[in-house]
Amino acid sequence: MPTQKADPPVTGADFIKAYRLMLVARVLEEKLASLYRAGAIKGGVFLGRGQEALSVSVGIHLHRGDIYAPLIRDQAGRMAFGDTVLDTLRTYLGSQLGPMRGRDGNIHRGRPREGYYAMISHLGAMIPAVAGALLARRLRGESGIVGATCIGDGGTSTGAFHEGLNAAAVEKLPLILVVANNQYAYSTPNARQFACADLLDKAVGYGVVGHKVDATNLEQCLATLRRAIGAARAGGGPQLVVGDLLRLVGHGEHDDGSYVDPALKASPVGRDCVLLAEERIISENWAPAAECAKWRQEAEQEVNATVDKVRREPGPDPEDDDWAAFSNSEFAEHYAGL
Amino acid sequence: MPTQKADPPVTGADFIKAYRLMLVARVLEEKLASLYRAGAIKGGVFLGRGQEALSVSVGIHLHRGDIYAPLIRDQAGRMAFGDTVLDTLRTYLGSQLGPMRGRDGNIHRGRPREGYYAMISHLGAMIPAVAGALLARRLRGESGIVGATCIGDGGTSTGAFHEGLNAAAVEKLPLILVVANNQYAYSTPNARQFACADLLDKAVGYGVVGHKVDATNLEQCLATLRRAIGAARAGGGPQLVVGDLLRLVGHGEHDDGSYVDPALKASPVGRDCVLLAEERIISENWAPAAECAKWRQEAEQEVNATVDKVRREPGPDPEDDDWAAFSNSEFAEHYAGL
Amino acid sequence: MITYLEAIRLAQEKALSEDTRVFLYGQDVGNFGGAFKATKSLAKEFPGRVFDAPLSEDAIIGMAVGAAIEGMRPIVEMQFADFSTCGFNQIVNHAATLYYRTGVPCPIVVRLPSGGTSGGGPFHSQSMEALYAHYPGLVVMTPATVEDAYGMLLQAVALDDPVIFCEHKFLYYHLKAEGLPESVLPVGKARLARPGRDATIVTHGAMLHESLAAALDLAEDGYEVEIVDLRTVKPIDTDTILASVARTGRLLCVSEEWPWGGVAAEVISRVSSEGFGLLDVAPMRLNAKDTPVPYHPDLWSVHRPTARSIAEAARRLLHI
Amino acid sequence: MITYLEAIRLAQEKALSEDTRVFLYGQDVGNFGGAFKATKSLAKEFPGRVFDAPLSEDAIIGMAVGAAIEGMRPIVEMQFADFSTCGFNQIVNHAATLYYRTGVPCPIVVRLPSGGTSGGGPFHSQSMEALYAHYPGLVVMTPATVEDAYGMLLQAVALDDPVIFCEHKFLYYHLKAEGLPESVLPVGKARLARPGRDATIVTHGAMLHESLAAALDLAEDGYEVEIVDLRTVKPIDTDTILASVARTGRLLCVSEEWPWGGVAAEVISRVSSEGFGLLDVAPMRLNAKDTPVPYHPDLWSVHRPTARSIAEAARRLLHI
Ligand SMILES: Cc1ncc(C[n+]2csc(CCOP(=O)(O)OP(=O)(O)O)c2C)c(N)n1
Ligand SMILES: Cc1ncc(C[n+]2csc(CCOP(=O)(O)OP(=O)(O)O)c2C)c(N)n1
Ligand SMILES: [Mg+2]
Ligand SMILES: [Mg+2]
Repeated sequence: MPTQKADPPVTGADFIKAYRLMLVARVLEEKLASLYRAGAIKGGVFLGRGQEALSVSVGIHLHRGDIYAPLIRDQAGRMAFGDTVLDTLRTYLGSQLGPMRGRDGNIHRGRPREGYYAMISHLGAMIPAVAGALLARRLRGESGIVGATCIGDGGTSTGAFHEGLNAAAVEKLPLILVVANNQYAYSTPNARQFACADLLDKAVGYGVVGHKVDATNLEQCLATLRRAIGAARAGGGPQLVVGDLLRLVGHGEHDDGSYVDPALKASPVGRDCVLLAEERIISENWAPAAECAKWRQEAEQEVNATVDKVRREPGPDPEDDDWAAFSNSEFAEHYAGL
Repeated sequence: MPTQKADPPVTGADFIKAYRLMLVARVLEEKLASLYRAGAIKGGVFLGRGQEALSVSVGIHLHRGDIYAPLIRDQAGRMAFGDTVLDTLRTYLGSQLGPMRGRDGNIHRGRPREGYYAMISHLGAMIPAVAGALLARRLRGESGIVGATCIGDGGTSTGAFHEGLNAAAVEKLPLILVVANNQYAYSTPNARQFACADLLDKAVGYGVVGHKVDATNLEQCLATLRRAIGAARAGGGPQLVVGDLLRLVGHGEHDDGSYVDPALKASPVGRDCVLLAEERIISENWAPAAECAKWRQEAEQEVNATVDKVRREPGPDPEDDDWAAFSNSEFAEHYAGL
Repeated sequence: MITYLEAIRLAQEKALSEDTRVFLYGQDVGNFGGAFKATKSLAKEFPGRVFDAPLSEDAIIGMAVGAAIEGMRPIVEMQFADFSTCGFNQIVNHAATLYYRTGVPCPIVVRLPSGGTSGGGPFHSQSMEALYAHYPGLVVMTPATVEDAYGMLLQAVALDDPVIFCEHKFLYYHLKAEGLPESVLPVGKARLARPGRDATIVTHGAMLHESLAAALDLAEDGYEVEIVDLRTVKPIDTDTILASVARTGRLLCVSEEWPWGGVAAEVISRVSSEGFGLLDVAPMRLNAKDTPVPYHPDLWSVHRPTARSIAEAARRLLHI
Repeated sequence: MITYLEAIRLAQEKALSEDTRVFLYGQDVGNFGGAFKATKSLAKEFPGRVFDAPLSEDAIIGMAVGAAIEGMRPIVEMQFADFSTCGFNQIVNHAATLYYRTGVPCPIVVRLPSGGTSGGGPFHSQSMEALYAHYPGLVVMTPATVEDAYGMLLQAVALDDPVIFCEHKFLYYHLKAEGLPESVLPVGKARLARPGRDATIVTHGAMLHESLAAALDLAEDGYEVEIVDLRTVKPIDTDTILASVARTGRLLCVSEEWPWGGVAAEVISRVSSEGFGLLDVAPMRLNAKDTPVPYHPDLWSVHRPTARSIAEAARRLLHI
């Protein structure tokens, strides 16, 4: 689907800004994979390789004050929304100084106070939460604010997806729900996940606006998300964005993804959005190849330096933890009898 | 939506057969309402007044061996599927001889071994259960069998509706899901329940066939359900049928429904399907008015005689109950220490 | 006279009028005023702050969580406690874990019209307090009096932690009080509902009243039974329980929810562990039977503990 | 050597081959063989009887219920026990109530990969046995050995009642046995995992092995601790527990799930009520801490009971 007429063009500067964020995410995730193989990571590693263009396009169009609830494969969107290499590594390497203090990890990190929500694992669950946050903003009289969250093709089958999107539609909330259809939910192919011709067909059943995008194409992603987020911001209600792509990596780093159909890998959805974006930059003469290489080096340097720093940071100390699930710590009981 | 060309006509005999079942349901429910007011009923009373045409059209096209999971307002469909005035009254009046033996009541009655499922209250929950039953039949090599269940406009907002219908669509199961859009879920109007233009718009998002019907019109209901059930039986996968109508009674007998918009009552959806059917029978000369009156009298006689009989039956005796939730009664524990 | 139900309505009215962060969300809570009329006229009184939700328990709780993160104080109503199973995941995995995981509290109140009434049946009668108390991070309140229904609901709204508010339907209409309380015990504090010396009954919710009736019956035989109303089942006020058992030496726990892992089991486990020396005889529990709640009134009245079965159990306890 | 995980796979293979009513349904259980490979190669071996479900826990359980009504014997896998909250309603309100309500049993097996592993975190570590045991109508199995993983899963499939099968992920790979058992104890029977005389530890699941290790440690000090492996937490074999406490007079309950209303609380409540005179000293319990399960290995290893903390608790119990 080409960028619509009315849309202003995606400029080279826009494109490069997004590309550099994708690059940091890509380089960082490559490092995470190698740290995983080296046994240096606490917990599981689930990467977003191949999904950077779609993901970054969400984060990059959000403003401070907006709400963003990223999911498993949104490292690029997270970077665009303001997460850092440092916070990422602190979480994966189990530093006490990370935003989750060792209590939760990795893709579950967030800073809810800053509009950056910390996903729970149960897929779909963030959708009503973002809807509720937007409802709260409306009740407080704030406008022009949006909330975005992402979900996979598998996640569209959850009751939470349905209930959350429907409730947001009834309230006409400025929710952007981005479906990254990467063809598989773990090993389960689309054919075993849903029976509609295209996940976009769901939009009409909720009475929300639908947008389709080739998610390997950064320009399309940027333009589509700009349009969708703009429409939500302007009061157009929920926007369902469906992007087609392929997960270019296993479900997690423990998985070789051998079940992925080779025909899909060879098809247009199997293209690498980072490579495509780099080729585009060079072919449009927005920057020379050497500049792209330099950006990658810079990213690598930042990532490596941060790894070195974080590895020297202490892990959480169980003796220091107050082991309280309540914010009113006097409610914590210690089940003595010991 | 008129009956489609290819459909054979609904004959006078078909129509009358359905009408008489509707009439029994209507008369029986009128009796339930008066028994409720007299304090003779155990538990709540939720009636299907105004929904008989749609409901009966489901039950009447099912065969022995099919599966039927009726919902709150399906007295007419139940009668068509083979439930009896006797079982109905035994449940409402708390007879020990009813199919639920006092353990569950009223709209929750069923005989699962006979394909007549006993709904749980949690709306949407019967959809995956019927899907699973159909899967079981397929695994056992049975074909030509269908399963039907009903849901309200409110029930379409449940996660169970979404997950159940989607899973059925993926398996291409012969499920008929009938949505009775009676404009309200308890007091909640459609406008606060969903944002799509029509609930039928959901069909495409599940990749299932959709059918729309004016549910005050018995002929349309019969023709549409015959078509939908026939399509499912022939291997066409799940069929979503959406009927528009109005609940002509409170949500339950405790409720006066004063929140119902008078404009809706005066509009086409507010017509009484039983009256319309009777008028049609007379105007088509399928039977004279006196015959219709006689049918009503016969229904009243059966209902009244059954009430008299059932009122003399014993209620469940707590001393006789084995109070075992397990079919392996040796697993029941009695939490002694007393 | 103010009913238990009206106290709940008035508490919500007060919360709405005093705190602009409060809003009400749930099925039919708007113009209709709720299935039990616990929010009657509030939509009119507080325009735009009391509104109907779709039939979507999971979304209702999930939205409350999001709103709470943004600093609001949502009160959500489940039409019946039993339907909270459909919002269970958001309660136990999102609301309950948020503070521990992120340091951001989740001040939501989930109102659960709870417990059995005649003819309610398996899906409109459940007492789910033990279920929610098992999960870390949830305060579980079970008010047994009109005063507590009012005072504790206001406390629940003021708390930063998520509160499961188990209001008992059996008490809605026929429990009445002269007026609203000026003050309320602190959150988590139990109340000595009746002083005694011969045995302690620990109970909560509607079972308080069955227990009080049983105590009257036993008093005719000369037994003075002390009754502790837990008020909040998480946290549990173990000190007040132990102090009572120290006086009486005998313990009967009475709970309407199912026995396995219920409030009674938890209390007996605490007292046995922390107050073993205080017990003169084996502690006893009396719960609902371990089956779904039967719909027929004759079965139901045997399924849950009643004044009669409590008095019977207490007599056995007293005669050991 | 056969691992605990392989025993589960082999039990399913045997069930599929011996009973045409058995089928497997769950996320990724088909060609992929399941997230943990508990169904590896079964889809190929039993064409059309092992298949992938959409990401829909509620539908998965609901479909199993419907299939069971029609006489099948579905085994469904939740990818992690923690995700069963999304199918909670179908489990507790449909499967668990069906027999009581209608007289038609509901022979489904819900496999829950349960319990903590290093780095699992709040949503991939939960022990949900107490939750399901609270509801009437569910058999809750918690096999702790390779032999039981195999034998009990076959029993679960043969049972007419719904079974929540809590298989412990911590035991999947490193618990091994020489071969498969010829026989298995009856459903609901506990096992004396270690004879002793000084104290009784009642435990289940992965905690059995921590407890056994603790017992070895204590044996070095001359204490002989008896260990009861519950095997099934609903029903609970109270007789075997009481017989052990009768021998030792001291009781420590060790459970990985949360304390409030957990297995340990239920066991202590039973023993206190039914075997009060057998107890020489106050019974004790040791559970996971009452917070979500932390993801960092250093926090996690303190969050749940371990051989060390069990030995410590037992020493205190022995020294009272
Ligand atoms: C409710 C729920 N069930 C199961 C899981 C386990 N799980 C984690 S990721 C995953 C696959 C997700 O697929 P999809 O939504 O397509 O996202 P993708 O991994 O492809 O990005 C599953 C089944 C979960 N996280 N939540
Ligand atoms: C999951 C769930 N939540 C809430 C309820 C309470 N409840 C019973 S009927 C009803 C309204 C149903 O509306 P609709 O689906 O439109 O059916 P109708 O009553 O109009 O036939 C509600 C909210 C329920 N039964 N199940
Ligand atoms: Mg996917
Ligand atoms: Mg309706």
